[in-house]
Amino acid sequence: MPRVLLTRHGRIITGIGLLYVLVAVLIGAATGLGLFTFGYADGAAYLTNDPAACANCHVMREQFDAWVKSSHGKFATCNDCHAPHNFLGKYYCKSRNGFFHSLAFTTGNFPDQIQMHEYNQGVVEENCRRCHSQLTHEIDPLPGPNGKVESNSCIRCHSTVGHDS
Amino acid sequence: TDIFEHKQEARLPFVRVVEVTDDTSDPAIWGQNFPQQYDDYLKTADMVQTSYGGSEAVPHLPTADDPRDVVSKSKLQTIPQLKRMWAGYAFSKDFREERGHAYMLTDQLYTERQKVVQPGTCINCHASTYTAMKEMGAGDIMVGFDKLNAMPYMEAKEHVSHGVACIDCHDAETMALRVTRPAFIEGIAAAKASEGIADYDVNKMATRQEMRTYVCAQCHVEYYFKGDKKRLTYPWKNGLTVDGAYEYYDEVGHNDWTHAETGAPMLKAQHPEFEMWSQGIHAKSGVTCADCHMPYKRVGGMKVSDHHVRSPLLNVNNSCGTCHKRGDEDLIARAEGIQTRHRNLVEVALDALVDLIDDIKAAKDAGATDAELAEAWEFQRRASFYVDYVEAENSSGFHADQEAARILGESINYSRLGQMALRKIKPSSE
Amino acid sequence: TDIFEHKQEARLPFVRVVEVTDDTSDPAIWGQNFPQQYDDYLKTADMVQTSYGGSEAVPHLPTADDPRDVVSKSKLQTIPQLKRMWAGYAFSKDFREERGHAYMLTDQLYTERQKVVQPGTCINCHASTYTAMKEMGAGDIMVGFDKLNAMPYMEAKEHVSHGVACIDCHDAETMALRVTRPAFIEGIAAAKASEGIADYDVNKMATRQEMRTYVCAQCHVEYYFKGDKKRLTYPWKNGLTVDGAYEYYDEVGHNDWTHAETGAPMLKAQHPEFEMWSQGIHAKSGVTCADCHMPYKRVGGMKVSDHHVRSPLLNVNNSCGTCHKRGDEDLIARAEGIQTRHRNLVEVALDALVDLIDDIKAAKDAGATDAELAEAWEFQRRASFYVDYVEAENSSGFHADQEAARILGESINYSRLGQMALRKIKPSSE
Ligand code: HEC
Ligand code: HEC
Ligand code: HEC
Ligand code: HEC
Ligand code: HEC
Ligand code: HEC
Ligand code: HEC
Ligand code: HEC
Ligand code: HEC
Ligand code: HEC
Ligand code: HEC
Ligand code: HEC
Ligand code: HEC
Ligand code: HEC
Ligand SMILES: [Ca+2]
Ligand SMILES: [Ca+2]
Repeated sequence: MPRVLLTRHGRIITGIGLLYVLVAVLIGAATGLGLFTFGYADGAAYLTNDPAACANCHVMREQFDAWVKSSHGKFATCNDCHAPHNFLGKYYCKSRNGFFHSLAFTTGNFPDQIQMHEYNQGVVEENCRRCHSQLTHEIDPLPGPNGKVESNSCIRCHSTVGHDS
Repeated sequence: TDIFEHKQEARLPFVRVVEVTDDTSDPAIWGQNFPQQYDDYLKTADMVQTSYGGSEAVPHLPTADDPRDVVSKSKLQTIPQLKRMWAGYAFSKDFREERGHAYMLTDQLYTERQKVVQPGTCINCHASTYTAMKEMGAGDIMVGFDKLNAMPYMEAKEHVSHGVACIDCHDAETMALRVTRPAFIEGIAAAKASEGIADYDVNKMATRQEMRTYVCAQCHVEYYFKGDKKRLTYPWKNGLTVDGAYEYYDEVGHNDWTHAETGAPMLKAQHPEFEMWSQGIHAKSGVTCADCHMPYKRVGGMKVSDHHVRSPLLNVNNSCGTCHKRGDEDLIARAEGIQTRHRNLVEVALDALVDLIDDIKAAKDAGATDAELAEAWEFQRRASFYVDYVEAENSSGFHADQEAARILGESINYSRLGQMALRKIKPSSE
Repeated sequence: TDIFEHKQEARLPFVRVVEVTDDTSDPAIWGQNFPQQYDDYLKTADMVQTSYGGSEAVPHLPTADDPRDVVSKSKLQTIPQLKRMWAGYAFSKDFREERGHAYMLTDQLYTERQKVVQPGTCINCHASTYTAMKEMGAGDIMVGFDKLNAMPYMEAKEHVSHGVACIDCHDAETMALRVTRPAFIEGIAAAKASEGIADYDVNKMATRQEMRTYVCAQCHVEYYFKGDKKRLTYPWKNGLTVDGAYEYYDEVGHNDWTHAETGAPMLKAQHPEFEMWSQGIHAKSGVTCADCHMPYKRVGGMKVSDHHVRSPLLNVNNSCGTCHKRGDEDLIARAEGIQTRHRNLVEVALDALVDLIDDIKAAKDAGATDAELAEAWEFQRRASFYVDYVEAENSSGFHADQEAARILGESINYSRLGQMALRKIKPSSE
């Protein structure tokens, strides 16, 4: 069952569909913008786990500097929070973000005050639980009304744990 | 964004030691499965005062009519204008600072407001009525609800034995939040309809996030008793604002009492915490009642919701601290700054209302006819409902500071226009 | 909290291509060293409207008296009650929506308010006066300040050649912020004294954070011309509230004009952005004018303060987004929600004031003596100053929403009490 996600432009793309696009781009089927962008803007940074790699991008600098000082600086790297931890998901996410961020970075088409969007918020939320499931076990997940399972969003209250930026 | 919708695999996190069913009303039994929540729940018997809220324990000499040895402060003494505002209504006999959930049943039973015969309707928000309604309705709470409302209070109270309990907010099997109050189920549907959302079924359509507010909104709202069946009803057909409620009461032609000094047909407003909250910036930001009044607390390796429901100002670090990274003193100072400014304007509005009451009374004594007083009465009714609405709201303006001040400004205007009406010179703006 | 920390890191290495000294007033020269800031600074000539602010370009047929081909909307037309409120005062002739800094000098020169002879004092906030004051005072700006105030406007204007410029806010050598306006230096010292802080020297004692507000507060404040030397003075001896300012004017017995319809001795309030901001939650949270009106912007790899000073609602992502991680639409909706509620209450207050003016005029025409009108006059003076104070404040309530509504509530009360006074029945609350 392909996951439906919303791009920042509001276009609906199914995860699988997008994955093909990205794979195509990454495997270099096209020598066009995609590959150029990715290399040029060091989108490959997404494929490593080194926070410094994220900070290659000066626009990630703020978060990096804040992360070093944050309560998680010692415990969690960028990707511990920002990348899924199952194999396919991880590389899907990384290539997706790597592509969009590289593209945005190259074209300069992104806001000064970067904000995390729905897809990535979901990724982060799951990672909070990955590490804190013990602690939050009793409060989360609780079945919502009508048996529907909804979790109480962590970052609604803890938005600053990773980096108060 | 919709991070709240974020789904997860259902795990059954709870280890149960006793069985709890949809018929188990006694919280002590639920408490065996959830001792932490139960212990905190019992703490609502504590009485601690804040600058404008909480509650102060006042010793009371037990009498035959009223065996309570501790009560809370009488607001009729701390805010003398209230007696005049409610002249002729039961509230002018006894109105106290509200206190913790542990007292809801006894405080209702022994208030002098019971001297006038009260309907069973009262019990809806002062007891664990879910199982009682189910029994009376042979499984259908709506039927039980109607029966409960129709009987006299003293009879209704025999059908209940606890204040609000676990079962009133939780599904026994899943522990999920759920709404059990018919009046809220109908009220919120009416409110949603006014926003163009038809057939709203709160227990099916509300998000978990919204339920963290709705379980409280079952009771912390403005209400009235509809028709001679005394059906508990929330005036939300025209939306959740004070203007919508006033409009509603005019449409259905409802009056709560006739003012003893002026003869005006009056309306009483009660604790519209949910409605005022809905007009504030926290509501716009998705911050729920439970976020502030039942913040998470860490207990060993666990996080639980603090079931010691109370003033957040007694617990600012957990309540406000996660979202507002500031010192406790600073956070309390912000809240009290808002409350102090609010209280000062309430005084202005109440004084204006008392002026109007004095003037209508004077005109009446001087022989003015009802026809001559009609316009001034309408202004009294409006001014009184508006100031009462924010005064009865228990956050002292905090839940929606700008809106509360706006309402007070309008109330002041109505009181003064009422005085003017008596002086037979109509201001152009009317 | 450290929402500010990351900004501290934005300090830039300054590469100078031309020399700029404490006598260089021409921003174009500074601009060679700082082209980015200069380009943005020039953009304040843009005219873009928001729901309640910004400014709309209105074509104007150039005349001999007024060569401007574009002006902003006349508020006398959009808010008709203003003409009545200011009857007999120059403001009732011409009062427009304010626009960007680029226009400050011309708009002041060509406003019809110049038809009445104005003092040089006016120029203090409409031009780059720092070097002018230094020259006139032979190095001492205080001396230059007194001279500037004492001369007629048309003479004073010959001593200046730019609107507010770099040198009015910056130290030429270090580019650090500094205050150059004597009236603010004295005013803020008086305000601090009222808080128990003696001998406050703003340029020595203010933090960088505070300076990000104070440079704006040099001009965006309520003011009056003291004595026949027409000395520019800010009424802050009793603090920064509207009540403190009113009290101050009563103490020094200052009146701005006599109301043409009622004969009351009146006060005019002007743009108290700084004072209102100081009463709001953003000020309490250390959020400065520059944070919202000159947010950082990314230029290549660098961050610079956007010198295109304008409505933050034209730039919400940079302005609000730094602290509120929400979509632009949501942020604009929050601000406009506050502004709409505010505007509605302003209407109520203005209508009440017009009612009072009508009534006093009627009584006067009916032959009432000044002695008989005295009490009503006092209420008109107060009601008018209070509503004018929030109406002249240009954020439409946003800078301090609860306080603005509080002030309007009091204004409504004063207007109605004034009408009552004429009806010779004194309400008890007075
Ligand atoms: C402990 C978890 C955690 C870690 C570690 C973490 N982040 Fe985040 N990050 C978050 C959360 C939570 C948000 C959402 C903040 C919000 O929406 O208010 C976020 C948001 C962001 C955003 C969107 C812009 C913003 O600041 O809101 C960027 C960019 C970002 N993170 C980059 C990074 C980088 C780069 C690193 C490593 C140097 C990092 N993050 C480490 C949790 C984390
Ligand atoms: C190629 C330069 C670059 C690199 C390297 C980079 N980022 Fe980003 N990142 C960006 C840009 C540009 C944006 C803004 C995207 C937008 O808003 O359209 C962004 C946005 C984000 C966001 C918010 C995404 C959203 O829209 O929800 C997160 C989270 C984030 N980055 C984390 C990371 C992490 C973690 C790393 C390292 C693994 C990283 N970034 C490396 C350029 C980069
Ligand atoms: C890689 C593992 C990991 C991830 C991912 C992670 N945390 Fe943590 N977190 C820790 C550890 C380890 C600590 C320190 C020990 C402790 O308090 O449990 C900690 C501490 C905390 C604290 C207490 C310190 C503070 O900042 O108040 C909070 C709250 C917290 N985490 C919330 C979150 C949230 C919310 C997320 C997701 C946005 C998250 N964590 C993601 C490992 C993680
Ligand atoms: C409604 C606000 C709220 C939400 C939602 C929330 N928390 Fe918390 N969290 C708190 C509060 C308050 C505390 C402090 C509890 C204490 O110290 O008594 C806390 C404490 C914690 C701690 C322990 C900090 C310490 O003292 O070691 C962790 C870890 C944490 N939360 C993670 C999470 C995760 C993961 C989620 C999502 C599943 C989450 N929180 C959702 C409010 C919240
Ligand atoms: C953002 C935090 C916040 C939210 C959300 C909130 N409240 Fe409050 N509430 C407060 C504060 C602060 C007070 C003032 C307490 C005091 O004066 O001691 C208060 C006071 C109250 C009181 C009176 C308490 C007392 O001590 O007398 C009641 C009842 C109440 N709130 C109910 C609600 C309900 C019901 C909701 C949801 C519809 C709600 N609150 C939402 C913060 C909040
Ligand atoms: C819609 C729910 C609801 C109904 C119906 C209701 N109450 Fe209450 N009652 C509350 C809430 C919420 C409070 C606490 C907030 C407050 O005191 O304003 C309260 C507080 C009280 C108190 C303590 C404070 C005080 O007023 O002295 C008494 C006594 C009381 N109610 C009596 C009654 C009586 C008698 C009736 C029936 C005529 C009644 N209640 C009907 C919800 C309700
Ligand atoms: C069944 C009705 C009912 C429900 C549901 C309910 N309350 Fe109450 N609440 C009351 C009554 C009645 C009182 C007053 C009790 C008294 O004064 O004897 C009260 C009192 C309070 C007080 C005042 C405590 C004090 O010290 O003054 C707070 C705060 C409060 N409730 C918050 C909440 C919150 C938050 C929720 C939801 C999590 C909630 N209530 C749910 C009926 C209810
Ligand atoms: C007035 C409403 C109300 C009452 C009464 C109430 N609860 Fe809760 N309870 C809540 C809310 C709100 C939550 C948070 C649920 C969520 O976030 O989905 C909660 C959560 C819980 C949870 C989940 C873990 C946690 O702490 O968040 C348990 C278990 C629980 N309650 C047990 C009880 C028990 C046992 C009682 C009776 C002694 C009780 N509750 C009475 C409102 C209530
Ligand atoms: C779950 C998060 C959350 C909690 C808990 C919370 N707040 Fe807030 N608060 C917000 C948000 C969001 C805003 C809106 C402004 C913003 O976006 O920062 C806000 C705004 C405010 C404001 C400015 C609005 C106004 O009315 O002037 C004050 C003051 C405030 N909060 C105080 C408190 C206090 C005191 C508490 C605890 C009783 C509290 N908050 C609890 C999130 C929260
Ligand atoms: C938290 C953000 C914030 C802060 C801090 C702030 N303002 Fe504003 N200001 C606004 C908003 C929002 C508006 C409304 C703009 C509109 O209606 O388009 C506004 C409006 C104004 C206007 C009218 C602008 C117009 O477009 O007509 C002026 C002048 C102004 N502010 C000056 C100041 C001064 C001086 C300070 C500091 C003393 C200050 N502001 C502090 C957000 C802020
Ligand atoms: C204390 C500083 C200060 C002084 C002194 C001052 N102004 Fe202004 N003036 C401002 C500010 C700030 C604005 C923009 C805010 C506003 O328009 O409310 C403004 C706006 C204006 C405008 C454009 C908007 C309008 O009112 O039509 C005119 C014209 C104007 N002033 C004329 C004058 C004249 C004439 C004088 C002298 C009698 C004067 N100013 C004295 C600060 C000042
Ligand atoms: C009305 C006041 C004002 C005027 C006029 C003004 N500035 Fe600034 N300027 C500021 C503020 C506020 C800052 C932020 C300083 C800080 O954060 O300490 C600033 C910062 C700067 C900086 C530091 C880098 C940065 O962008 O933050 C430079 C360089 C600068 N201004 C140049 C100029 C030049 C050149 C002019 C004339 C064209 C000028 N300024 C006019 C208020 C002003
Ligand atoms: C030397 C006096 C002076 C200083 C210093 C000053 N202003 Fe102004 N400001 C004015 C005047 C005068 C106007 C009105 C110009 C006009 O309408 O012709 C104005 C207009 C504005 C406007 C309205 C723009 C619009 O589109 O309506 C804003 C916003 C503003 N100023 C903000 C600021 C901020 C922020 C600062 C400090 C960084 C500041 N001002 C410093 C005198 C000043
Ligand atoms: C430098 C940080 C900062 C900036 C920039 C900022 N805010 Fe705030 N804002 C805050 C803080 C801090 C509060 C107080 C509540 C809290 O602690 O979150 C607040 C409160 C608010 C509130 C609730 C208070 C009220 O008056 O109801 C609103 C609405 C708001 N901000 C909107 C805005 C808008 C719109 C802008 C841009 C024009 C803006 N803010 C810019 C930090 C900021
Ligand atoms: Ca209380
Ligand atoms: Ca403007």
